Amino acid sequence: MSHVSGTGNGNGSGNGHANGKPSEPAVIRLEPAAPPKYWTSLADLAGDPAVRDLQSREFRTPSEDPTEVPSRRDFLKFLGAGAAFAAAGCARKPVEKILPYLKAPEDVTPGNAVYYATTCGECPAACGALVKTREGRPIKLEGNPDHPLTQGRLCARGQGAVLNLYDPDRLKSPVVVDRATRAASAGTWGEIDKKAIRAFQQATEQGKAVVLLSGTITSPSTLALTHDFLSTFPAAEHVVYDAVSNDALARAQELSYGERLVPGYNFDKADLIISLGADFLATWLSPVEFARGYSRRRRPESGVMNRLVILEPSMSLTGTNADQRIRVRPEDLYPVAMALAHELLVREPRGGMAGDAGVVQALRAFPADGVETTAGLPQGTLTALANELWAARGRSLVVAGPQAAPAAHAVALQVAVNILNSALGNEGVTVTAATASRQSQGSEEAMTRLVERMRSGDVGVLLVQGANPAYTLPTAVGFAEALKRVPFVVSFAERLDETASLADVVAPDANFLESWNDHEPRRGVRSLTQPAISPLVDVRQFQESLLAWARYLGKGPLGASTASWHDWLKERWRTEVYAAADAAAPFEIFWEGSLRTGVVAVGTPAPSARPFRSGSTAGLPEPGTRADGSLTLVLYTPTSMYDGRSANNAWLQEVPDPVTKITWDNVALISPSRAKQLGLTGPTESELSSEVILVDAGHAKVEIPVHVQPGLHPDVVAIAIGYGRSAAGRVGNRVGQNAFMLAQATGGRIGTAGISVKVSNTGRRASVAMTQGHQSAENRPIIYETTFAEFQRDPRAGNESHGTLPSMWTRHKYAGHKWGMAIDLTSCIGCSACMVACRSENNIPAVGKKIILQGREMDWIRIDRYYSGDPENPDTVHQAMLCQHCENAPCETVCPVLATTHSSEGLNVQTYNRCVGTRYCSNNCPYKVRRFNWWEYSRVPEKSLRLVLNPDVTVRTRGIMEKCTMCVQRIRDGKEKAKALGVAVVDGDIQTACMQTCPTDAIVFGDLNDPLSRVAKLAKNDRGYHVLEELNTLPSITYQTKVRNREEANA
Amino acid sequence: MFNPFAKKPPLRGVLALYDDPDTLLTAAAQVRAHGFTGADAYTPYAVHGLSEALGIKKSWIPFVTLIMGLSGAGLGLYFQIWTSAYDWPINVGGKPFISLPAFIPITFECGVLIGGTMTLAALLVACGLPDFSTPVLDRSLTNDRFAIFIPESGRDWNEERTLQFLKGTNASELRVVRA
Amino acid sequence: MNEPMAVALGEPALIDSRKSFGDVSADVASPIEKKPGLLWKVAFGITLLLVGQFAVEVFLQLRLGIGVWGLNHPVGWAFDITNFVFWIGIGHAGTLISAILHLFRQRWRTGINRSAEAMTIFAVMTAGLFPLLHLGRTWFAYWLVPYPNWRYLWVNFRSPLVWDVFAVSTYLTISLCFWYVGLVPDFATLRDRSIGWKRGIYGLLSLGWRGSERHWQHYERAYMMLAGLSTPLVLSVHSIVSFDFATSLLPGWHTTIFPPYFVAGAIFSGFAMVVTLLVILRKVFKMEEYVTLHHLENMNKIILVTGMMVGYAYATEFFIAIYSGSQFERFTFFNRAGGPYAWAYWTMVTCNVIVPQLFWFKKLRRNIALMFVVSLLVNVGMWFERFTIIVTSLHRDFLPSIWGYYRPTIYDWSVLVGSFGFFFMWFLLFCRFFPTISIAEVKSVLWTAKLNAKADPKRLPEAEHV
Amino acid sequence: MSSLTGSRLLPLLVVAVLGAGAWAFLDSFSNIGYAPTQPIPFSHKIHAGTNKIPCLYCHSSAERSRHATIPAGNVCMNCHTVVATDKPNIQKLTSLYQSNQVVPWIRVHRLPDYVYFPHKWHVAKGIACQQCHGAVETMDVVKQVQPLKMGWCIGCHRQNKATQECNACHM
Repeated sequence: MSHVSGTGNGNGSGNGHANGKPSEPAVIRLEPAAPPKYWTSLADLAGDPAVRDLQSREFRTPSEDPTEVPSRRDFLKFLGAGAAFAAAGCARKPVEKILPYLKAPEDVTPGNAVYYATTCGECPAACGALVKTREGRPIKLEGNPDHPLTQGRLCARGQGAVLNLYDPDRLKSPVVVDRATRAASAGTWGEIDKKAIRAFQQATEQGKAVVLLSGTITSPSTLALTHDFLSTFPAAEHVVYDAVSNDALARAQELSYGERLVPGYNFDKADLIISLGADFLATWLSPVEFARGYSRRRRPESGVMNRLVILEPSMSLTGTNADQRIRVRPEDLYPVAMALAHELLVREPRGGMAGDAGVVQALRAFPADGVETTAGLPQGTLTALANELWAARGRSLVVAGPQAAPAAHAVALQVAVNILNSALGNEGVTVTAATASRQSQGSEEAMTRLVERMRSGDVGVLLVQGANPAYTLPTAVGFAEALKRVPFVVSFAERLDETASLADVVAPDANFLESWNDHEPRRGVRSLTQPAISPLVDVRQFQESLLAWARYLGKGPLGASTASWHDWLKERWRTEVYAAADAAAPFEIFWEGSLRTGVVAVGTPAPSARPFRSGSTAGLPEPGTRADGSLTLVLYTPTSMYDGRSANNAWLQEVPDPVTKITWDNVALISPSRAKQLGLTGPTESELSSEVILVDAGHAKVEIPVHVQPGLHPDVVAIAIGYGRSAAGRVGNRVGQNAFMLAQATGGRIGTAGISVKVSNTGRRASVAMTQGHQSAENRPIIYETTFAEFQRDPRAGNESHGTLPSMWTRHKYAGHKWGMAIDLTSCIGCSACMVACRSENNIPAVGKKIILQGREMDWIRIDRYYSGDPENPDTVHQAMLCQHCENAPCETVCPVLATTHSSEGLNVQTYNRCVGTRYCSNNCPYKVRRFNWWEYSRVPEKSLRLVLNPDVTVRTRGIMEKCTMCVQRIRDGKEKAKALGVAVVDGDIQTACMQTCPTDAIVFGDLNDPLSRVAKLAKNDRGYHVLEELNTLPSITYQTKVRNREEANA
Repeated sequence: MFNPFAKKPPLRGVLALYDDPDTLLTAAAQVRAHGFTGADAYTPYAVHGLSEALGIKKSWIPFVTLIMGLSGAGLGLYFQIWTSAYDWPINVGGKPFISLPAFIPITFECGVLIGGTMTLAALLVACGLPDFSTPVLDRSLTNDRFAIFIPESGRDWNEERTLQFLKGTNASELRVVRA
Repeated sequence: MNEPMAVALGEPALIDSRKSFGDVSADVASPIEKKPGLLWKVAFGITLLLVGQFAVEVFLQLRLGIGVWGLNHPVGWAFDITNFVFWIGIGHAGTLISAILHLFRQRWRTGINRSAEAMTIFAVMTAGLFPLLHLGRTWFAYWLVPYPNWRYLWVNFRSPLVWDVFAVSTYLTISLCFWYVGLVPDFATLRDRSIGWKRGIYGLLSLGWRGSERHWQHYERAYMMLAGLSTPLVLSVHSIVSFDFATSLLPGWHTTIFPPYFVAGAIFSGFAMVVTLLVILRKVFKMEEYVTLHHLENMNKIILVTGMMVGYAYATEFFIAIYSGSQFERFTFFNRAGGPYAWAYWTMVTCNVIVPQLFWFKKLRRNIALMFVVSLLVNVGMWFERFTIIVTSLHRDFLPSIWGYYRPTIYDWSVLVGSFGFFFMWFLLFCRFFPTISIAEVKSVLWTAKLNAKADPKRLPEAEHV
Repeated sequence: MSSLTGSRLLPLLVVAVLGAGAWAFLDSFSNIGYAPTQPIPFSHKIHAGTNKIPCLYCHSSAERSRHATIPAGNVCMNCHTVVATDKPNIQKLTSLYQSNQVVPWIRVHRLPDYVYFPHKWHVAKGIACQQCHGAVETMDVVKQVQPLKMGWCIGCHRQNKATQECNACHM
């Protein structure tokens, strides 16, 4: 099973506890007191016979030594090692302190978790995170509750990021690549450094440029360091390039307001949100922050509820949550935005901007009725929207996806959005430059320019960090060809990825969990990254490499520095953040405090509205003509894969796409009507395979299986990027097709939408691992929904719950706690963060495509997605479905061996070691939330993957049933903590993994017996109901009816 | 302990063989009328009316079945209640610890199981089986012939007279058994 | 003497009265005493092959996991439990013939009860494999038995699977007792016909049975008692098997008519299997004079009746599904008849309801070839009945989000085929080494025949000869 | 009658042999009496018995964590930098410590991996270490004296009215 990951060492009848063999960390502890280099490494130790002996003993199989039963025994050794490891940590040079989080225990006690505050490094959104470590191993990432933007939440990718640390396909040492043969061989740091220095000197001598090509760097200190480093060279440049780019947005801001930036968006201040193809709940800029802001203003009980209108060609996760969804071709997004402005400023001039002649002139060509006709929208749609916007002026927000429109419209669309926000007075309120985002700085123009320079032989050394242009740039740009003209290329990739394999040397960067760093995702928010573990492999942090090279070169601002990167970072904080933070305490105290909290708020100027520059409307494109019904391609960013950076992460590959519910693949989405026309069916409930179609964009083509996706514009073919990697690793290689190839490169801009394509059936079929085949809830008592207006009239609207049903038996008493959960369908956006959090917390194996095709996915919590209404543009409901912990649990009654029983605290508990695997419980579970171990998933050849296991959760062996435990180990921890302090458990002290990470607070866990708890109140509230209530299983999970903010119940 | 191979007290008496069950039945009635006690018959199948003819008492096995069946059921029910509600009460699916309706099937099965196996045991005990020591009087007795055996009994046993009597019952063959 | 009663009821003589008691012994013992024929050897070889591949399947399955089967997330049971219920059902006809017909003094049972009982035991043995094999951790199957253990843990007596453990083991035990009690006098007959080591073995098996009337007296009563216990037992066993489904809450399973419906189905399929076996047996071992057309016709009548009972149950299920107003029930049944598994449903209806209607006609009831085909079809239909109940209810239950589809793998087929091999292997061994017809009991009806013949010599030509 | 006596004894013998076999089979799982030879013959008798070092001095996590833990090397060296430094085993220990190696102790008491056993709550309840580990202070070589089986746990839990929830130990 090549795709299996994240599992443990189950053995025999028992379930190998998730203890993790003491591989790398335990070994590091044995390092001589004065290691030769900054990071200790395995390679250095390989020659040590004592270590070899220890390793061989540690990994001995039980059969070799009858006196020793492996897992537990090794665990104890590891436990003993834990304390020593901490000591060894202090013995490292330079001596650093790694400080635990404020509320965590003072030091490492084997068996007790230690949390460190850090920043998620999965994407440039840089959400605040806590790393949970056990015995020195990071085992889980959680949101940092003190972080002002994300407030303790993480997305699915953030939850999955911890697995990347243990990825066995990471480079284990620096690598030297022979560019002629592309053969890679392991090198030493000395070798790499020597080569690099020589290349730097040569470039300087030849007058060629040294260029750093990076993804967005949110770290001010790193940026300062790179600036200092590059200033060593006479000709140097830092090019920032993001595969998922907001370049058009930044460019439009520059045009409209004078400064190139990505503003901060305050979704929590908007009553009306109009999104033109921006998937802000899933992938755009800072999805956790946005989802949180969006959901905070979406509480029907509070009396205010925002309204989300989306106009989009494809069906995004945000689109599935929209109160009103309007399908628009990508080419029509810009005219539609302009038409809205036309309604506000020209047809019926409203507000100050109506007097701006330049703007009005630009808008003239876009009357609403005309645009409605060309875009195929019902007459009056845009007028009504504009009126709504005007009514919500100053409380609304218009956003547009920078990649949703064709390249030719990308900037223009953003300018139109700027007009709208300025005209409505949103500028300075819901759109603020004062708290501008640093999360996306890439420039497509700079990137294409760089390729030109490379081609011309102008570039002497290219350093590539945090970007993979050989994979993400469309072939037409010719990056790989141009790269051949660069004499020396250094890649800092942590794996031999598509770009790294074209480089001369790879100096692998450390994982963020092994790194020091700082981040400023939004102006005024400074967070820290601190290592939670020393590097598992022989890697060197990118910044450390720059410092080392600068030292060798002996020139420039860094030439004389002897500081380590940590020193450098700390010094920056002393001079920059400490000064700005205006702290009373001495710096050391401030620094330690910052490490504990992980984040520091620095003052920002008060937000103010920037004046709109009317000149920016000059040269905006003219409106188009009505489309002829030909197919147009949209490349969208998928929720779990993003730009493909973590393609080798099995957890993320296994998360079903929240909209299509397809795992381990990207597919070509087409609308039902178009599918009918083309005679395609796509995968179905009983046939998990689909027709392979050829999508031909002229300059490139892909063959890809098709999926019929309700809600798509009939003219659109949508394909996810981020798949089809060739050098991601054993998990991620050849999963899906690389859709980046289909992107267009025109005029310095990468176009990902509105690409004209032809589609033909190849006649072949391919399997599609889809986890939900049936799309409709069939009007069953599963989903109840209403509208906000109805809800205000009657809070019970739509809720067909009946309360208590008669029973033959008297109910058991639950005297102490009675754990329960409430899930709000109005808040649940389907982002799937809970699924990955659950997987990480509970050692749930990723089983791979083949096994998912067998219908055997293992998630304890899944998101059921149901469509209703018009199949061409349906309403969507996301419903988190997990074990309902029924008081009258049907599963318990039928288990012959008492393996699943009810606890005195109302939990439906599963005793794995008692289970014989009849599967009767699963058959009798009306919610079908139980998961069976059909194969031995815990047998993982890659030992490093065992390190990610949570030692508090039994690793399940083959042949037994498992399911949601409501994180019984967390309940236990919470109760033990309270007991140790001699206090009662307080509501909110215990959070399940899913609740902990839910960006929208849709999941609330707590004690139903505590009348003051949130969950007890929600369970009794008017929107509360139980799924399949008529079965009288009395679930402990209460769902809240879905409230949509619109006129009719089923528009 | 019961030993099927242990030697039994010797078999002594007179054996009369018959070729058909009709003659046997008539003879049996005569044997009884003549006052022979302890006479037995050997037949290849259960000949109806023979016991009555010979005056053999009705079998007590049905009582064993009844009593054992009822105790089996009672024990089964008691065992279920004890384990589910007293020894280790566990909340299963919100059902009461004593879920009587759910206990009925096993109660019944226990009754049948104990009743049935004890019936077999009772049969073996009643017939003294297994018994490999009693000689086979004649191989044809499990095939196609029938016999009446009058055991030697008491002081007033007269072998000659018995043989004489049996000859009068149309026996096809007479044997004196000294086993 | 009430034996001639049967004559008064117009029942044809069950056996040719010209047969002597000795003939009966010799005829029945002949397959045992002769060397096996080629046909037997070939058949036995085939069953060994099937069992062999079954053993390989079991080995691989235990080594790799239940994942080798095609089961998936909504469909947790399919071929495994289908086979279980099918074989348990097959077993029921044997008990019914031996016990219930005995109680009702249906004397025509004597020719067929032995092989029917043997079929019961082998079918229950085959069925008993599946509760073990279907477990994810077969090696812990003993945990289903409430024995005192160092975990202090008992079992869940509320679970129908524990009921199954008790029901199936009781059923097997009592059937064995009943069968063995019936065999004891026949073993004595065989003992007295044989010499050497064979005599020793049959002697041991016969427990030293001498045919004493004092023993016969107890024997008859004990036999009656066992029959009396077996009758409710056989009804309870299939009721309990049906509780596996009926006490769950799955639409399509949660049905109060399941116990009688399952019992009727079991008898139906069991009789079909008896017909299948006897048609072969009487031909191969030349037992036509003992297993007469009259026997077969009677069984075909029962097949007709139970087939219609089953058909009635199908109709009732549909009616209730519609009438109940439960959307889940309604959907499940419409899904059965029109969903992705409609082919299985209509196979079931055709084989179980339509095909047996042929037996309305006496000519067809007495046509050996036809009844053989029908009995095979009925077995196919009854297998599909269980498949339909299990799989179509599971694959689309309450939440549409997890609806799925089940496809058997080669391992599933291997188990199905292997179970037939296993069953027939035992049955062939039985034919070879055990008296396939109850010698003692046939002699008792032979006497009846002789009495009849004496009373009314005219009837003799009417005796059946085939 | 010798044959009769024989016939009485034989079945009894069979039952006895079977029973003993079954007992031996079941008992073989319990590991009572397991006393492996340790790489360094550490004597609890000397440390905990003669010198009366409290258990929790070395097994300090037992109060704070689920694990009692084997003491780290530096705990040994707290004393053995000065105590008994002339003994060969202590010299072995010291040399191991100085070369940054740990003593590969062999585990004596083991619970299956699916059992959660928190030392801290048992210590907090005042349950003596000896109750489960035996009189370790009298042992030169540590030996398992209790079966450490579920029934044994449950017996004590029942006696002390402690929890009998499945998920108290299995999660």
